[in-house]
Amino acid sequence: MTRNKLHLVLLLASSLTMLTACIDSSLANESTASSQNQPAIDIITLIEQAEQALAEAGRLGFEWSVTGPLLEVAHTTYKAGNHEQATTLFQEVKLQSLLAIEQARYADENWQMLVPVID
Amino acid sequence: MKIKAKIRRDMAVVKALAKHPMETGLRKDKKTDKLIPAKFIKELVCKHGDKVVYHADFGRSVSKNPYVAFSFAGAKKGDNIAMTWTDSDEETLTVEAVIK
Amino acid sequence: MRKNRRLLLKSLLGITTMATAMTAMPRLAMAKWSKAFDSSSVDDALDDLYGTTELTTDDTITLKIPEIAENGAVVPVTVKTKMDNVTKISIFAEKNPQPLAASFTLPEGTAPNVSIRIRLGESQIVKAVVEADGKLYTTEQEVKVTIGGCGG
Amino acid sequence: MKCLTCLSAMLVGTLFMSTPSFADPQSDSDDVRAFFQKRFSNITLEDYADGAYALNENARMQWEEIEEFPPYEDAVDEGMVLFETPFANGKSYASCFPNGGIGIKQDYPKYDIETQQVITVEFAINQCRTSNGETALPYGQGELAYVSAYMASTSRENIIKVIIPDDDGALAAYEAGKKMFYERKGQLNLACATCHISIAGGQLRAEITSPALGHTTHFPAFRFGWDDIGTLQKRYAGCNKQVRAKPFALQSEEYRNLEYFHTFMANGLPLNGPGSRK
Repeated sequence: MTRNKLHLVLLLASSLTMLTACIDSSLANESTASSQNQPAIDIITLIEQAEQALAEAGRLGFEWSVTGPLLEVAHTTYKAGNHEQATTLFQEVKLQSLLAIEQARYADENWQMLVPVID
Repeated sequence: MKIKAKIRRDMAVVKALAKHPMETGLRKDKKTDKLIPAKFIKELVCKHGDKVVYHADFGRSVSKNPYVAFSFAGAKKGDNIAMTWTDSDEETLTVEAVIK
Repeated sequence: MRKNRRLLLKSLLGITTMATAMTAMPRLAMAKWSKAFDSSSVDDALDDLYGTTELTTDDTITLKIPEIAENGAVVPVTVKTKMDNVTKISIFAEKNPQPLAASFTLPEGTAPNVSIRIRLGESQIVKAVVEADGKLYTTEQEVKVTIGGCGG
Repeated sequence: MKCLTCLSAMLVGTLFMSTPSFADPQSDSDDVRAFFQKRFSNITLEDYADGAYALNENARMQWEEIEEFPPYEDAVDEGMVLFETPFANGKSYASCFPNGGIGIKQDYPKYDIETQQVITVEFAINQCRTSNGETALPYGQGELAYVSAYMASTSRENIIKVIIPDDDGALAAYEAGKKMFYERKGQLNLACATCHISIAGGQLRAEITSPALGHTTHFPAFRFGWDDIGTLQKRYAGCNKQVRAKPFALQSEEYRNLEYFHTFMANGLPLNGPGSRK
């Protein structure tokens, strides 16, 4: 089990390192801000942002399979009154969706990198 | 159960694929988390006329939808063979085939 | 392979016309299913099946089984031998909960050449035992069972 | 581990592949072939119809053993019965296809200029049903997959001959499918091409990744993992999930375009479906 977890962390870390480099600075600032416990945006706005981002990722055809289920968990947690944990979860949904959107943008510009070329 | 039998070099070559879950009794139902009761073929017999030409006993390590192949002498094209399995619930099925 | 497949296609199309009669028949009164199939060790199973655990290694027996199993749930095995007077062939998977997988009783006229597909829960030694002229001969092979990536 | 392997493969991949200019389908296909020919010089074009089994003798041996008495025969038989059973209006599947639906799979997917879309065999099966007053069937497995499997079985050994007509829509559909094939997506950030071109023949845990060339020859396929026969697009959805990307609906425009590109690549290969896969 721990191996699985480690695996997951590695995967997450790798997707993050691959993608965060490309994410524009405003986004980066925002995530730094929230991690430093500065006044967080209220949860209603966060939910809206998370859902909008997810919908956009879906529209682009780049939604991750794990994000939808995570959103459900976030809502359940929120309804159960556990707002702190729900906030973390909604943030994760938002982050994953923004990464997916970035992936779509990156793919649009760079998909031909994987096309084999014969010299 | 599907049977294919044909004569090759004086021998009747028989191949059969039985449809059976071959539950070991050790597998859990993913939804209920309860063990699925054992149900597996214990015995598979092939008769050519009255003669038993093949008798296999199976344990729980035989794959789902068991496949067997064997060959026997003394049969000719057009002969009938009958294969019968019996499982751990004493259910039984006999299927006949013509040797081609 | 392609030729095989053409043959296969023919048999595919012909198969529904193949006479298959399905009848429920009373259980055949044959040799009793051995409690060896319930034994949790190879030795116990051998003892239950043959009344002895004494085996002579004989590498002329062909045990055709993959060294690396594509799919542990469906591992093709063939056991054949050129020995005369073979009466029984059995197959053991050492590390399965009940090692005895199958035991074939071969009347006179049936070739000592049997195939079956078995399950292997993990990498292990698979053993074939041939009974000929009342004596037991064996050969074995290690089979690696891999846990799938994405294909499985 | 898998992730590390993939990562390094991606890095290597980026090093030896440069950005090509826009190309026409035929030269795309030539390039893919040349690439594979260079990587697997001892494999003939026809061998690619056998997928990963062309690359590994041990796996191939087991596959051939399974094909001795393949697990999909029941499905094909059932497919034949379904295929021949008339609809409520008295017509049957045969009335919807050229040559009565027999031996025609090598021509699919087709591009329909009139409706400006790609028509796969499965899509056509449901079109046939609905135009004859029957309900559409699920696209992944079950009856539709059996009918498709039967149709595939009557087309075995036929040489794939997918045509891209001289039409902007057709070329656009092909290009869209091609783009999807090469786009990285999902949480694992992998493209179809990562596993099935860049590192094809390499190992992902216990798997040998199969070359993209020849993928489409043996579908619908019986996969032991599915325990049933299933369609190519069911596999697409599975692949998407495996890289943790949300799959598209089966027979969506996206997947039909992908199948168009994917099958065009296999032109000239013999059909050998249905096949069994682990």
